[in-house]
Amino acid sequence: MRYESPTSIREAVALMVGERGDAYLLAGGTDLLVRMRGEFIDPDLVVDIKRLPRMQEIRKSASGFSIGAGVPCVALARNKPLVRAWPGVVEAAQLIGSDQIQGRSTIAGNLCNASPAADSVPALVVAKAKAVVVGPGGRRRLAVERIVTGPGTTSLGKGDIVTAIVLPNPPAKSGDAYLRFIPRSEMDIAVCSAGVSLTLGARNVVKQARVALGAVARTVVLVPQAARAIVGTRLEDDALMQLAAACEAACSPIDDKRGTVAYRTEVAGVLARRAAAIAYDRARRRR
Amino acid sequence: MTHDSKFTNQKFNLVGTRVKRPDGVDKVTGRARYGADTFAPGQLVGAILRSPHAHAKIRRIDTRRAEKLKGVKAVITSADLPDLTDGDDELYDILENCMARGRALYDGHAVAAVAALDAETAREALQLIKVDYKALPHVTDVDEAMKPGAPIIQPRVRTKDKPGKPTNIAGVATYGHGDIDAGFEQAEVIIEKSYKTEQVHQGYIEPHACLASVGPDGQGELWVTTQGPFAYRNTCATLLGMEMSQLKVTSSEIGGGFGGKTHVWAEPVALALSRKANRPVKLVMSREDVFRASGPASSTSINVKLGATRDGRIIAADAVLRYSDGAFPGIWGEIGAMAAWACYDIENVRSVGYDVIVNRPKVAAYRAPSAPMAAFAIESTVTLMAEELGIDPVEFRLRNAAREGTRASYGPTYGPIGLVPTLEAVKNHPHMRARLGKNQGRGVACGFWFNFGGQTCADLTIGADGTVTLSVGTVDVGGARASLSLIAAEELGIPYEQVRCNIADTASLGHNDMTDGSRGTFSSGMAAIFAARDAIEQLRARAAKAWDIDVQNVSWKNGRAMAKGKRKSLTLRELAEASANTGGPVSGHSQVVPDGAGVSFASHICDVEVDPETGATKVVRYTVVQDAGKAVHPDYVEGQFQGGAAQGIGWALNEEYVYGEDGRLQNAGFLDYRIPVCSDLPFIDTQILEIPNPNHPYGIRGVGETSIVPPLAAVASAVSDAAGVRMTHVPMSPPRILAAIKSSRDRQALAG
Amino acid sequence: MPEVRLFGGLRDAVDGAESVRVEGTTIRELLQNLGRDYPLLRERIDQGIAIAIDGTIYRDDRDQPIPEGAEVGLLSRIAGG
Amino acid sequence: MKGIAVSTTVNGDAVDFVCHGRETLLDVLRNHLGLIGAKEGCGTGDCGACSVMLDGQLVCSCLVLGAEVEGREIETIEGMADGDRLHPLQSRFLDHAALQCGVCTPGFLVAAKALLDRNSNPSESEIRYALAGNLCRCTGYDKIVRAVRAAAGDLRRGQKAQAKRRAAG
Repeated sequence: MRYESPTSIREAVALMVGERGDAYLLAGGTDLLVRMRGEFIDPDLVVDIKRLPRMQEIRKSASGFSIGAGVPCVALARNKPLVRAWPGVVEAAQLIGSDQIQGRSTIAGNLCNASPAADSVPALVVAKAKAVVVGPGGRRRLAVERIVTGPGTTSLGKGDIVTAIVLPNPPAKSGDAYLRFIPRSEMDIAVCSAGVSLTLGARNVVKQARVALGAVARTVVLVPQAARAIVGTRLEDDALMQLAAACEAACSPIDDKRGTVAYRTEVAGVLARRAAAIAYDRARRRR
Repeated sequence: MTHDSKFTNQKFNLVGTRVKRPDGVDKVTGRARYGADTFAPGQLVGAILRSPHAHAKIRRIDTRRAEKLKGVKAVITSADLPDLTDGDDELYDILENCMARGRALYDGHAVAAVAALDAETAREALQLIKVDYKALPHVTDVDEAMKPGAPIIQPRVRTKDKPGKPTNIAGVATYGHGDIDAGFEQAEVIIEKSYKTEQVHQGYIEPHACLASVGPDGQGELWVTTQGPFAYRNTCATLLGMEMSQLKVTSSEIGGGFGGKTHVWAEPVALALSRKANRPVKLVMSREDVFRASGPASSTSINVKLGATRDGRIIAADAVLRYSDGAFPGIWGEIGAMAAWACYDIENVRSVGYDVIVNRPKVAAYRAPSAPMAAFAIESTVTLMAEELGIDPVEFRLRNAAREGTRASYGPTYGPIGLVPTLEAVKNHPHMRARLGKNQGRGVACGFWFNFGGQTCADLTIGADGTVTLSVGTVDVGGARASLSLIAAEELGIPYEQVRCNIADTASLGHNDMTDGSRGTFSSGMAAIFAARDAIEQLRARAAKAWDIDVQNVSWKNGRAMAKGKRKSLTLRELAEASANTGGPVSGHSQVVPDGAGVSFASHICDVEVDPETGATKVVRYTVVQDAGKAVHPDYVEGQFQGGAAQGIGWALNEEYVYGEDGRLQNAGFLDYRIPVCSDLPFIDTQILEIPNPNHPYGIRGVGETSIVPPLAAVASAVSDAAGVRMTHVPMSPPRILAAIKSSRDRQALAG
Repeated sequence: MPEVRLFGGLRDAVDGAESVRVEGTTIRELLQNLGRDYPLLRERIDQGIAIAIDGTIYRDDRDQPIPEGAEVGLLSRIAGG
Repeated sequence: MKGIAVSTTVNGDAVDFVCHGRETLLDVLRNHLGLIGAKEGCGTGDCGACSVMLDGQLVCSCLVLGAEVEGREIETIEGMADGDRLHPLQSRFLDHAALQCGVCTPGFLVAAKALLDRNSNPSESEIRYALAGNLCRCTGYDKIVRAVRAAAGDLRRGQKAQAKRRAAG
């Protein structure tokens, strides 16, 4: 296995395009090395992107935030403006593994690993995050929900590299939240999860909302019906029950070692309700 | 408290103090050497190819391409481990478990092995070995394996009728006394309940690892993480056709065992690779290997029937316990049947244990093996009965508890035992009066373990400066060197710091049984006492010689020889310095078979909080009360209590082997085999009771195992109290709890 | 002559009897005589058993005397972790 | 197979080694550099026994490729004591009997130090979550949490005393 650590994006793309065998990108490595170890993959080339320029930066601009693909999750929580703007996204990133994993794992890697249970993805989806993709065809921006096409598969082509995740500035009076269910208090993969972002209008009525669920389908799913269930409400019990019902209806999970169809479906609704309540509370407090 | 008071007033100077362990600095600085931490010149890396099938015939293994790969120095199959077991079935099973012989019996069964220059080459070589399997029907569930028509795994196992038919039931054992039918006739309340527990693993953090070296002269050395270097030596030497004295086994520091390192797994393979390559071979299991191919504990299926009178007396008790043994016959069901009713004084009692062969890895001991599952079923039912009768569960247990003179359900009549004192302590514990919050519940349960002694010897040598080396043959799994040094220093009357305890290799001390059955401090402690006394005899004789008086007139006190009429005493150091001229070095020795380990009891209290919407359970408070006989080093006694409780909590809530329809293990890793993490647990309060064991000079009882017995039931009763549903399937994972809550609601809705 | 009570699977070796009577003043003597009288039991004894004398279990010590009128039991040898 | 030459810093010392592409930092530390304090409990980042610091960040060395550490700074358990003076965490682990088998101990110490370096007064809950990536199967974590709490106190007192001395000097 060859290991390369290019210092320009062009070089990285060329390496990926030029490899005849199996080539993989290494960002945090917390999934890649586990898959190598388990012999699920046997790379001929690993391209480490951590030494590319701007990979390690979180940049704030007028339009929002750009999080480099090499930024470890732990760095998100240390960025105060980001925590204030997107607490749900930061919390989701904080849930990816232990402190040790946090020191290496990245949200770009979490996205590109294409697990339906990826913690950061529902939060990014409801935050309308975009992935910056650089490849042989140049640079483009894609909504994060357009990256993953199924368990372990993405829409990215050979040589395409996600170099950053971009988040907009949150609208006024908005809030986001992410919750997942795991059997232990730490160290597990989500059995199911829910991300909610919402914006309030006059009298704290929900004006806009996005609800996404994780680990209940082949990919993270955005559930517009669930969002509609709370738009125009102040999250009264009835609205929350309708939100949960819409979420349950959107679930098509599998039975596996981590959970059952019935369990995932029911708890996804519970988490969506709870996440919505947190997001609502955050939105109310925010000017 | 009613117990033998013979030793209660024994005064100790050192025993019972919390000294620092002698191996501590090495362990906090990273210097301590465990199984994988040693290196030999020219060593190769060993690796094992494992069966991907739960049950298969192995038609052919083609190793030619692997042998030709550059850097590969040896490739072996079962052909390189000929059968030398001489008709000993148990030994043959160990041999076959180490390396499949024409058939693979579980997912992960070793099929071939290689030794190569490095890990990368070894990995490639494994990929080049081609095995032609014919998959056979498999069965992994204990109840399914007992059904007529289930795939037969061990054709040599037959039913008892003549002519015997092949069966997966390796044994049936019945224990108990009285007249069960008459007992249930008299019972005013009868409760019947069925339970299931899933397979769990000891989960020691250090995988199995060894460094093996065998030369063409038939001499060999094995550095290995083990609970029993002598047992490993004997087994490996026999399987390899070596003379026992020619194989020196050195136990490394051990990174946890809990019973899982009482059995050889890959060690004979490492030795065979080394012999073939004529070079040292290091073989380290991956975590996946550990889960798939070392010995987990049984999964079980248990039925309990309990009969009591309205005034709270259990008068009839019956249990049928089915334990999976893995792919080879075991005695785990029988032990479960023996332990089942041990906490109670019951006139009419029976337990029937079934040992069942399934296509899973060979079961090994796990801390009080077989007792926790039985206790889960029985203690849960006992609590149900108390609730049914409207009697406090602790009070109900006290009314029925075994005590001195009780005929134990497994046969013998108890001597002085500590169950009632642990229950009294629970009754009076502040934990029992603490208020419970919303969605919280409390459970109480008892536990029992046999404990045993076993073959033990110790050497105690006195250096020229009067300091002492104590050599023992029981592996130190968690602080025993400190405890044993305390004991030797106590007996000699010298400071703790002047004794250094050392774990001997098999060439340096006589045979010692393994560190199992909670015997380490009990047995080696006894051997240390007698070895010290042996040395004291010699020291007195040396002093007598120096003073030219009769040895009868010399006494030993506070680390020195004294005699009437002698103003000056002789210190250990002075006697040691003079030893060259008084008869040579002084060393004490003892060998004992310290039976009478003294059975052990514990009672636990558990508080949990259950999220009724997700079924998630959080243990919010936990208390362990256990009889230690005499706590030699209280820190490590507490540590045993806490560690066992934590393992039991993990077993109760989240740990389980998950097998697919294909008979393959789906969660062979710490990600999905969920042992408790730090944030899952509260502080675990402990209360040590000291009810001296009359069979030990210091009153010591084994303390290591009992603490894992009560938690399954304690947690289950707490969950039941919090969520209003009785859980009968362990682990009580969130999906199982939520499903139970929902079906209980449905039932109530129907009833309402 | 002590009455030896048998437990568990050991009863199979004596045709299901709950107890047998056999001479013996020590564990060694007792086991020798049991093996002589019940060949199937000898197999089990060789594989490893334990003797309970008045409630104390002996797994290895064969020198232990058997007092007059003692309660004696023969049971399977347990394993530990 | 062609090796990859790497120059790095381990516990303040410049170190060179040659490794295969697939070898992890843990493999390198243990098999090439003789630093056996980091252990492989799982090889998949689930147990924390191989914890080390990489450029000041707590990581599992089993999830870092050896080739990645070119030019970086690594700290391991072997570098924790100051000469013959144990770090307060090491001393407190011994005082509190916070280890039984001890195989997880180096990883716990490295992770606990990472916690105390950024939070000198962590609550019980903060300690428990910070150490959730380190599995211990012997202790039930009770004495580990107590030892970390005690060491945090030692360090705070030490810093106060130092500040006082500085102010006085």
